[in-house]
Amino acid sequence: MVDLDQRLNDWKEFIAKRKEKDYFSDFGPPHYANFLPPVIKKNYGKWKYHEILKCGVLKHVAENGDAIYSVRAASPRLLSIYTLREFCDLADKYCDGFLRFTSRNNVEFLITDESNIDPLINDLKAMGFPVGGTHDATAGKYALSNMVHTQGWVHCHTPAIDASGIVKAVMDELFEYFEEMKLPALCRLALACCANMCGAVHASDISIVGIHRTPPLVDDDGVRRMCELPTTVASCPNAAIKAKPKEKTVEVNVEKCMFCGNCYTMCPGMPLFDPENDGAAIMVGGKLSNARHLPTLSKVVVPWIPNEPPRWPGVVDVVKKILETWASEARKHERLIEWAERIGWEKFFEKTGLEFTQHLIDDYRVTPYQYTSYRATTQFRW
Amino acid sequence: MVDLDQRLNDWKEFIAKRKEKDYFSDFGPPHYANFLPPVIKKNYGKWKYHEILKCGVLKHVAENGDAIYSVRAASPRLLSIYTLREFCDLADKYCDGFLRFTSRNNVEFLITDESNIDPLINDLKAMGFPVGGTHDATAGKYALSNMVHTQGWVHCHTPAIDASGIVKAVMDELFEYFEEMKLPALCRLALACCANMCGAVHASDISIVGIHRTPPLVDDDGVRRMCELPTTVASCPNAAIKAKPKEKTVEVNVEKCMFCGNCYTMCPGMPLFDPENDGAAIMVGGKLSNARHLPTLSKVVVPWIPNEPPRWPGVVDVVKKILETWASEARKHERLIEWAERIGWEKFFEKTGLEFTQHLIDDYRVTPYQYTSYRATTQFRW
Amino acid sequence: MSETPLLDELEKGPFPSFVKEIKKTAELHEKAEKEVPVMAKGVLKQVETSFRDKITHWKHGGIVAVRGYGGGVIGRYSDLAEEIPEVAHFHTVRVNQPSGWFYTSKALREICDIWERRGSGLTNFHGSTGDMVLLGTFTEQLQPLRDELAELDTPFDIGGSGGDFRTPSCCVGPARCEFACYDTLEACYQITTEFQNELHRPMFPYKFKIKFAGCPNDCVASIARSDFAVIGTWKDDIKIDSAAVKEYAGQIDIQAEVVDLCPTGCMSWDGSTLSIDNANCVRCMHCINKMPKALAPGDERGATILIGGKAPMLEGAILGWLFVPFMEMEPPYDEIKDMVAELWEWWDEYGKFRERIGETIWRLGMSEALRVAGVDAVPQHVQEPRNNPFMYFAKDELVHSDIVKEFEKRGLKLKGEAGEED
Amino acid sequence: MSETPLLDELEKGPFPSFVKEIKKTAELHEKAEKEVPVMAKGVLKQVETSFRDKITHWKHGGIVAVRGYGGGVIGRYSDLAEEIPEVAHFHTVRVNQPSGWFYTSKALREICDIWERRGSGLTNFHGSTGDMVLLGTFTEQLQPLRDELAELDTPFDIGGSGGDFRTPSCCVGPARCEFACYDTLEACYQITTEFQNELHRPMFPYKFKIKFAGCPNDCVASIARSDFAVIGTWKDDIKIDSAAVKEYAGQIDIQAEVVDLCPTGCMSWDGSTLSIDNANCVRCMHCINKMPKALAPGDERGATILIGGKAPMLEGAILGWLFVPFMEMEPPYDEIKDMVAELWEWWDEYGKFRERIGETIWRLGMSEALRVAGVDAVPQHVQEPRNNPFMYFAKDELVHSDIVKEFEKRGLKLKGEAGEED
Ligand code: SRM
Ligand code: SRM
Ligand code: SRM
Ligand code: SRM
Ligand code: SF4
Ligand code: SF4
Ligand code: SF4
Ligand code: SF4
Ligand code: SF4
Ligand code: SF4
Ligand code: SF4
Ligand code: SF4
Repeated sequence: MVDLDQRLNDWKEFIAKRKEKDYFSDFGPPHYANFLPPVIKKNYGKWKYHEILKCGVLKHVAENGDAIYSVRAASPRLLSIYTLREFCDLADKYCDGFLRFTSRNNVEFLITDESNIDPLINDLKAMGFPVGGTHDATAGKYALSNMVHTQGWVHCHTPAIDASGIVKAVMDELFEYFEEMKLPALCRLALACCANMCGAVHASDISIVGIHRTPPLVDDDGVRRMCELPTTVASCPNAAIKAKPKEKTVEVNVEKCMFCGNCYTMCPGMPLFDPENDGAAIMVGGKLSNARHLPTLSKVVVPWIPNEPPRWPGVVDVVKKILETWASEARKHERLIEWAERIGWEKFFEKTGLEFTQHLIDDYRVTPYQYTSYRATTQFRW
Repeated sequence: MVDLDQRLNDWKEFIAKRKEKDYFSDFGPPHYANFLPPVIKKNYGKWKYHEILKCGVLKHVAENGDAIYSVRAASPRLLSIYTLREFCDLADKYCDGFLRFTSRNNVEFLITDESNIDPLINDLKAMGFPVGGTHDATAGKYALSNMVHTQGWVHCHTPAIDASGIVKAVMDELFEYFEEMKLPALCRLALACCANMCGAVHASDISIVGIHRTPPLVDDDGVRRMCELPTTVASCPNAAIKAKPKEKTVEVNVEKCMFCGNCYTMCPGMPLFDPENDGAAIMVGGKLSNARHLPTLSKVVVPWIPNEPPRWPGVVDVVKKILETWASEARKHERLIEWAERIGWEKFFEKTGLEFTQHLIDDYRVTPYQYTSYRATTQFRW
Repeated sequence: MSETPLLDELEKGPFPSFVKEIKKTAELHEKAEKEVPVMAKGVLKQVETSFRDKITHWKHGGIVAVRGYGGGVIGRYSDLAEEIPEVAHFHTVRVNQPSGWFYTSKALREICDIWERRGSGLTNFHGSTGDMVLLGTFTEQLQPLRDELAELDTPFDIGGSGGDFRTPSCCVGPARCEFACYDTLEACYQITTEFQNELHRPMFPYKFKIKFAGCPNDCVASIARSDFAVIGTWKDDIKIDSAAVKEYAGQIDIQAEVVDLCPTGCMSWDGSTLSIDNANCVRCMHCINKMPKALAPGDERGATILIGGKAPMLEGAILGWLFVPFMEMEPPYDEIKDMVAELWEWWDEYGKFRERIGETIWRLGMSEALRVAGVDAVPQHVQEPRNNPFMYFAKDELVHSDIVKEFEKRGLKLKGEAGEED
Repeated sequence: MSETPLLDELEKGPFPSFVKEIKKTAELHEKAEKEVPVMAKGVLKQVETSFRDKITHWKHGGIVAVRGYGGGVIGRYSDLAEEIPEVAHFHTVRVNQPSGWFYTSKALREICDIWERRGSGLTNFHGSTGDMVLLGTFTEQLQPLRDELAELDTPFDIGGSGGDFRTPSCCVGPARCEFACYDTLEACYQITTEFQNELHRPMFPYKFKIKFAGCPNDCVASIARSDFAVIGTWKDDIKIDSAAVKEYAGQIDIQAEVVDLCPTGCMSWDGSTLSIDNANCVRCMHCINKMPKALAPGDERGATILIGGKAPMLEGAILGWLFVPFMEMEPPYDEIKDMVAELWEWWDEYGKFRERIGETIWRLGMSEALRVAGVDAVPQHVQEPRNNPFMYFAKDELVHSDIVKEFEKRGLKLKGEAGEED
């Protein structure tokens, strides 16, 4: 297929050229061929099929019979360099130094010698990094993978909830589903600490999103010092912000605000944090892959659960209830949205025991999807 | 069930009371019980089932075994009082004077004596009013009923096409489908002479809608005489109209106009008629009933066909091509939208031979449906 | 040569011809006792001209009305009035049809007689909204016409037009259909009569239409063509006559044509027994339609109400949105009357000029409309729940936190705090 | 008592703990040779405070950058800087990851060594966009940090932030997946390198993301999380290994689990042979996913491009819209590079401040974007055709009628007449 060595050479030449400039910049990421194990280089683009040896262990077989084993371990994503070094030690010990990370932030060790698998798994476990999260599509057995998530109170300035803390609490509670492939279909969890939704909340099977519930409380002084009035006013999708040019500040029509926080992103003088009223909404039924059902956006099924650090029992309970209701009721290969649409959203609420409230009826006119989410037929279930 | 005689009495009392006022008004329509044949009065709400005796002849049977026969004749909807009187003659001759009209403007003669059916049909035929347009749902055999349509050049001030003329031309061409039940499922045709769509164009299996293609040509004088500037400006959904308060007229940003004609409805000084550029768009796939597939809106599949009076061959051809392609390809009981979605719109265009152009991609941002009509998946057919 | 060579082409062909109707009228009207010129002649000339010019020759109507009524007449003038004086005026009168479009020959003849004297003799049976449409007369004929219609044995009244309650219509329902889940004719009659004032005197932001269909087949197109669609339905189980099912088994392939086409897959058929998991039936009517002798709607009947249906002008077409999953439909229909009145009050206050109620709801939110009408939010309202987290929360849903107190201190009223009725 | 009683709760439980990571860093960093305080200690205090207060204690960052770069660093300050000086500054550095997130222990160790000296020692492997995220350092460390990363044997460069081309990412693709329909890693690498200027110097109305997935399974979430999603696909027939199908027949119920779940119903299985009506296959991957040993994408491979995907802020989330049904994906990827450049030019000119390209397209119309990119409109572009007749027609589509001449006379330019390129 491709000549990776040639490409690596090209890259080296390119780097050498860039280095000639007086400021060595804009050279981009290192070429990936620097980091591929030999078996991959050899079989690049020539993989034939894969099998799941057990939860967390993939075997990919090439046309010529070569095989590579990937051992996938959970990760909190927030990693210490000291842990990374330990990963490196394991990679050296079992994988000739080769490892990768997945698009859901798990770490994968790339093994050629099958006998290294179990020792590696044991070492990882001992380190506190359990192995799992894969699926066997043929058998219709799926483990729960890592939650895609965001910064929360660890780094961001706009969160309505924490990220890592809730993820930890949820994954602890659902841990059995990470270690064993016992779900009927793919189920992706995600969390975002605010409506910016850095990550996949808007298209995940079950997700948690931080929301505010009180309007920004204008800090006139802050506005004067840090904000441009026109951009602040323009930042509001609901036209709730009015400039007071004389006072060099703004005023919010609090009845129009739906707490998106965009004004605060543009202007630090408009905080909208409220420890008691911030919290999490729960969304479900999003999907990314094109397999069977079309990709879809997530839908809100619980409007608000309060912030309950350190372990957010309210959020954890709801997520677990949804996951387990789906898992026990869905058919094999049937993702959450496929199940919900088959049984109908009326039954979804009935079966999960979640309460349907007016908040779940779209009234955000700015987004055109609102329209299509209203039911326009007499077809419904009692 | 209901005591119709009682209700008729109530109505009479109500009328008598109203008549006591010095201006006898606001008395509403006559109570329908005035006009029901005895067999209907007797079996009101007690019908048990129906059968189709032949195309155009329905037999409804009541719980007690009573039967009523309805003979349905085509109508151009635009009827002369002289024809109406002839209908009355036939009703007197065969139906004890009882007749009705349908929601699609056909006329139905209500017969109790089965032996009157054929003579009536013969008389109707002789008058030029053929019988047909019914369907036998059980057998999955459907005739084409009358086209719902509008005024056109016979009465309206905003049409881009005629109504009755095109309907006549289409129904002549498709006449065999009116007389015989040989379509696989319900197929409803509609025509509206402008985008106001008086009627059912926005939700019919196949429809014709008149469209303009040139912006209003402002008649400053007319505007000054007949229009209010603010309402005229506000009438444009695309904000294409600007007031020129000094000149007491308006000006149109012609690049923004998409020819809806709403400004002309509000202001006669803004005609947008162009004999050469007005014409018909063809829409398909709308549906009203809740049977099986959800009700849906019609979709544009041909952006424009010129006005070709007196018989609009271009329009007639396209409608016929669509109808017959569907009829020959669809499964039994499968309406146009069900068929199009099963085979995919890609194949719809392929099979009907219609050309797909950029006009068919929604770019009318004001309507929220635009969004959902874009394809948001890699799933499609080549 | 004919004066109408183009129109003549439309006399040909098997389908009934409107040109023949106009010509017939032009011919026969001549002989009648009448107070207007033979307008049909004018129509022929006018329409022939349009066929030649490919353009309408009718002008805006302005306001023409009869005493005490604001709507019901559509004004119309010819822009060829000088050449075709017969149709210098050509106003249309909308006459409120009886429920279900039932007539006797006697009533029809009486109307024809009046219209022969006082108008063109041309009609539409019926207009798209459902009215009997009397097509074309002169301004001075309007009042006598109305008065004569009112003086009939079974008097006929004017229908709606403009920003008012439009003439409601209904399907044939219990009069001749076994599927009717409520009395569409009586409901239509009573609600029309209840709101005569709103029907005859335009006072709304825009038009408002109600249509009554007896079952989800919606033979009166209510879901797309009325702001308030009342569609019959039921709550309990579909009634099955097993013997009749077996008879059908000889005629049709029950598995392929009925069971497999059920949208929820809630039916099963083992070759001799048909069963329905009614909890998953969405009452689409398909199976009942195909086997009317064997299946029937349940006994707990009423209607589903959908709101907002309309044509595309201006913000795009709307198919009515589910508003009340189930309403009992018994005379005197107080529930529906009250609800309509409440919605009108709200729409009148918040609706913009020429904004249909569906558009007002779209702008202000369905939750708002539900609140106004006193309807609880239920999953049945949505095809799927909202896909964005931009939700409103009213003050009484909030924790009374320090921040909320700060709002109070600053005198800022949070949503739902003041002015709004609970 | 512990200083972090709340966080301590999150050390418990089987899933790896971020608290343990921070504590471990706080402990081990102490002993390291380093130029910054032990920031992890500060993080513990800061986050514990947030857990207590239920509120973030980070402030807006303002602009912090390294020489020659405009993006790649997210500024961050603590509002508790006085109590917790260790995290007075806590800027994040986004480092452009290698395609497919492949590393050697050698490269990783070198990065760790630098970050131990010049920052908190905390990382995200990886950020949601795909970057290697170095979490928290002081302003004065940024330049040396960048320089040291650049000086590595395999030098690492900074990623994107702000209104720029964001760091692209890709699925593992041909490196370890049998489904890959094109070389996601090389495409990602080459396109990243091509647009270094746009990646490093914010100049767009808002962010722009590209993600590369090797097949419609979209393991990199490109359809929802990138403005320009490049998803592998094929044009010819699915390859079937009949012997392998038969083997699967022993394991799974091919009819129920594969054939019946095909979204178009284009497969059939008679118990021994599987056949696919490829004309009706929409390449959803379901059957291939379930039987990877037996089925495989065809040989005529390339990618489908979807445009506009994004999160809900502000106008609602968008799942990428189909833009190019099929594009060949061979180095040097000129077609894709040209298209992206053209779209940027257009978006730069017409896009509003903080308007994603999907929103610009929504506002100005897909046809416009297709025109800009030189893509023909095809039925594949729509889920269904438009449902309103409010279409634009440009001058060159019109008949040159008297009315059009009148426009010309009045000097009014019709759409498409002037100013626009062909
Ligand atoms: C490693 C990874 C790609 C990477 O470059 O990092 C990957 C790898 C594979 N994916 Fe994936 N997917 C990966 C993220 C995804 C994502 C993205 C995400 O979750 O954000 C998706 C889309 C999710 C969605 O649809 O919401 C994804 C949807 C799939 C699917 C579609 C399943 C479906 O029914 O919708 C398949 C096919 C299948 O196996 O059924 C698939 C199949 C696979 C296979 C079997 C492909 C192969 O033959 O090698 C790989 C092993 C899967 C496993 O976990 O057992 N992969 N896969 C990602 C692992 C993430 C993790 O740590 O868990
Ligand atoms: C007479 C009329 C009602 C009225 O009050 O005037 C009527 C009468 C009946 N309809 Fe209807 N429908 C009538 C307009 C409609 C409409 C409205 C329209 O076309 O604008 C619809 C909705 C159309 C749509 O969905 O787009 C309509 C959708 C149905 C259906 C649903 C069929 C489907 O597969 O979607 C049925 C059930 C069936 O027969 O399959 C039905 C069934 C029937 C039955 C069989 C009901 C019964 O048991 O009596 C009646 C005889 C049908 C026939 O024509 O053979 N009727 N029917 C209307 C006749 C119009 C005409 O002259 O052709
Ligand atoms: C006569 C009739 C058509 C017909 O040939 O049957 C008709 C004729 C007109 N309609 Fe209509 N509409 C008629 C039923 C409808 C329907 C169908 C229905 O009611 O079931 C609709 C679609 C449903 C709806 O209401 O949305 C309809 C949607 C419109 C609209 C667009 C409204 C919208 O919100 O989209 C307009 C525009 C307007 O009001 O300015 C309109 C406006 C008009 C006007 C008044 C023209 C205007 O621009 O002011 C037409 C007068 C024509 C004339 O010269 O007589 N007409 N109009 C129908 C009324 C007869 C009757 O009373 O029975
Ligand atoms: C670090 C990261 C989250 C993480 O924990 O991984 C992140 C963090 C922030 N994002 Fe994000 N976004 C990150 C990936 C995303 C993604 C996911 C993706 O790229 O796949 C999305 C959704 C996809 C998309 O782009 O639509 C995302 C959608 C947003 C948005 C909403 C954009 C929209 O159009 O809807 C904002 C708001 C903004 O730009 O002001 C935002 C803004 C932000 C800011 C800059 C906060 C702000 O208001 O200015 C956050 C800085 C946090 C911090 O303190 O570090 N971030 N952001 C991700 C970048 C790391 C990396 O480079 O790898
Ligand atoms: S989701 Fe919001 S709070 Fe969380 S990291 Fe992204 S921008 Fe920050
Ligand atoms: S939070 Fe959002 S809705 Fe509220 S004022 Fe700020 S920008 Fe507007
Ligand atoms: S569709 Fe338009 S032109 Fe035709 S009758 Fe209605 S308003 Fe008039
Ligand atoms: S025709 Fe419609 S779009 Fe054009 S100017 Fe008039 S109102 Fe505006
Ligand atoms: S809507 Fe239902 S009840 Fe009314 S006529 Fe049609 S089938 Fe009968
Ligand atoms: S009415 Fe429709 S949903 Fe209910 S059982 Fe019959 S076919 Fe199925
Ligand atoms: S997107 Fe396709 S090619 Fe890429 S890893 Fe996933 S399954 Fe493999
Ligand atoms: S790829 Fe999907 S659509 Fe194509 S045959 Fe397989 S299951 Fe069917």
